[in-house]
Amino acid sequence: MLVEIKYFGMLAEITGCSSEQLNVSIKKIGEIKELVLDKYPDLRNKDFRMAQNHELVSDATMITGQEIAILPPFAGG
Amino acid sequence: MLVEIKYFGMLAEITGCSSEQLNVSIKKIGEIKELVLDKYPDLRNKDFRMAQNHELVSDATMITGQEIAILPPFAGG
Amino acid sequence: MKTTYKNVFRDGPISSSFIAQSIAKHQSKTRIGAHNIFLGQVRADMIDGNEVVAIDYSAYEEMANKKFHEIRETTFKKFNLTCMHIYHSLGMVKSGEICLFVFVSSPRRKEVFKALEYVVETMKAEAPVFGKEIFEDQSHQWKINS
Amino acid sequence: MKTTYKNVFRDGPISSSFIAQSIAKHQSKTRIGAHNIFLGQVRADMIDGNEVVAIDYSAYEEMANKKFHEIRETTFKKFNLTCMHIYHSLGMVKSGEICLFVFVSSPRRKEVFKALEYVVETMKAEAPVFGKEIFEDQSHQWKINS
Repeated sequence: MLVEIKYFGMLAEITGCSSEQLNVSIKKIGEIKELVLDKYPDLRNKDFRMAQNHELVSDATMITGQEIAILPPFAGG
Repeated sequence: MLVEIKYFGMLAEITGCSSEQLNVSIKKIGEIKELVLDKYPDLRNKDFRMAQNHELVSDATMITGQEIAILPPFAGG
Repeated sequence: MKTTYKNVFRDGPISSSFIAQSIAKHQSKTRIGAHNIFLGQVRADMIDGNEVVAIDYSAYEEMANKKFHEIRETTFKKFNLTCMHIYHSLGMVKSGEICLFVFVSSPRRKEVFKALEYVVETMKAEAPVFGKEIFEDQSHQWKINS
Repeated sequence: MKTTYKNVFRDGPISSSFIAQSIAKHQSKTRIGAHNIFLGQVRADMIDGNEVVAIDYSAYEEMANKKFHEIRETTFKKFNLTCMHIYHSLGMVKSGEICLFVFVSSPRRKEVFKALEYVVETMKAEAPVFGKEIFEDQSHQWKINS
């Protein structure tokens, strides 16, 4: 399955990209997280949350093929 | 002692005056209140508070000769 | 000796451009992180089928300005504020127009929420300001704060 | 199918004249008795002797607009409001300039105090907005809401 991953704020600074497509055969968000951490080891000591289809999700959430985002701490206002 | 009495809002409407000077030989605010109620009986069923020198006072407060005000309910804002 | 306090009263409604100017003036105060503004607007209340078209405000001005001064002093003691401004209308303010403008600023947002509510509630309870509600048929009644 | 939500974002700082226009527009809504406005202003914080001169805001816009929409719906359910508006800056906002404008209006004042604090706190916790604090020496650090 082809999934689009978006990176924001300080995380995009670390990955050096704001969006990429990954072809994955995995099923859960937690597996995407591991994949991303393997690709960008500098993310390991960063605080982040993950969203799928514009909603926060947990490691146990199933991948649906909709947009996934890796989000650093919020700082609005 | 000559004291100035001020009336505001709906009370000034009832008394027909916003300020008057009374020559009194009495000692307490409560006595001023009785005097005013005798002069303007229509004030009897109105809700009001009294101030002397720009501070709310009670019937027991001594008259100092400073400005006295008869104040209807506040309605700022 | 008579002490003179800052005059919070303005003749007629408070305009949105006056509010804008007041906000703009704070842009040089770069320790501020949060502003909170309360605006009182005259409501076209319907009372026994008669609509309020304006409120004619009057006040015991010397006492009110003294009270506003005291509220200001207490508020600065209770809360960590950088700035605080209060303006209240006198005279005619039509429905839809603004009669009260309270503006507090602080480095931190938690402070402004608490401070603003404190100022507005205390001011309503303690400032001798009176409002004559004028109806469309030119009759009137005296407003009482709830 | 993709739902499109109202866009709360504005490029650059929010001007005091924009705020004034927003206030003025509410004068025709004569059931309103109270407005409450929160403004977030960029603070010139001093961090290790280096002063913040601006914040460069970015956001996960689709998700943020969806969150703002949900906050709006929840707020209208929880509080008796007539109107509610939220605007947030994107891009560079210098210290002293305004980056957040939240505006709630109601017939009654008690409602606006509770509603405004709810909106601001919820928005800070739930909207994916990111801020890069730019220092005078052009270095930067990423802001985290406290």
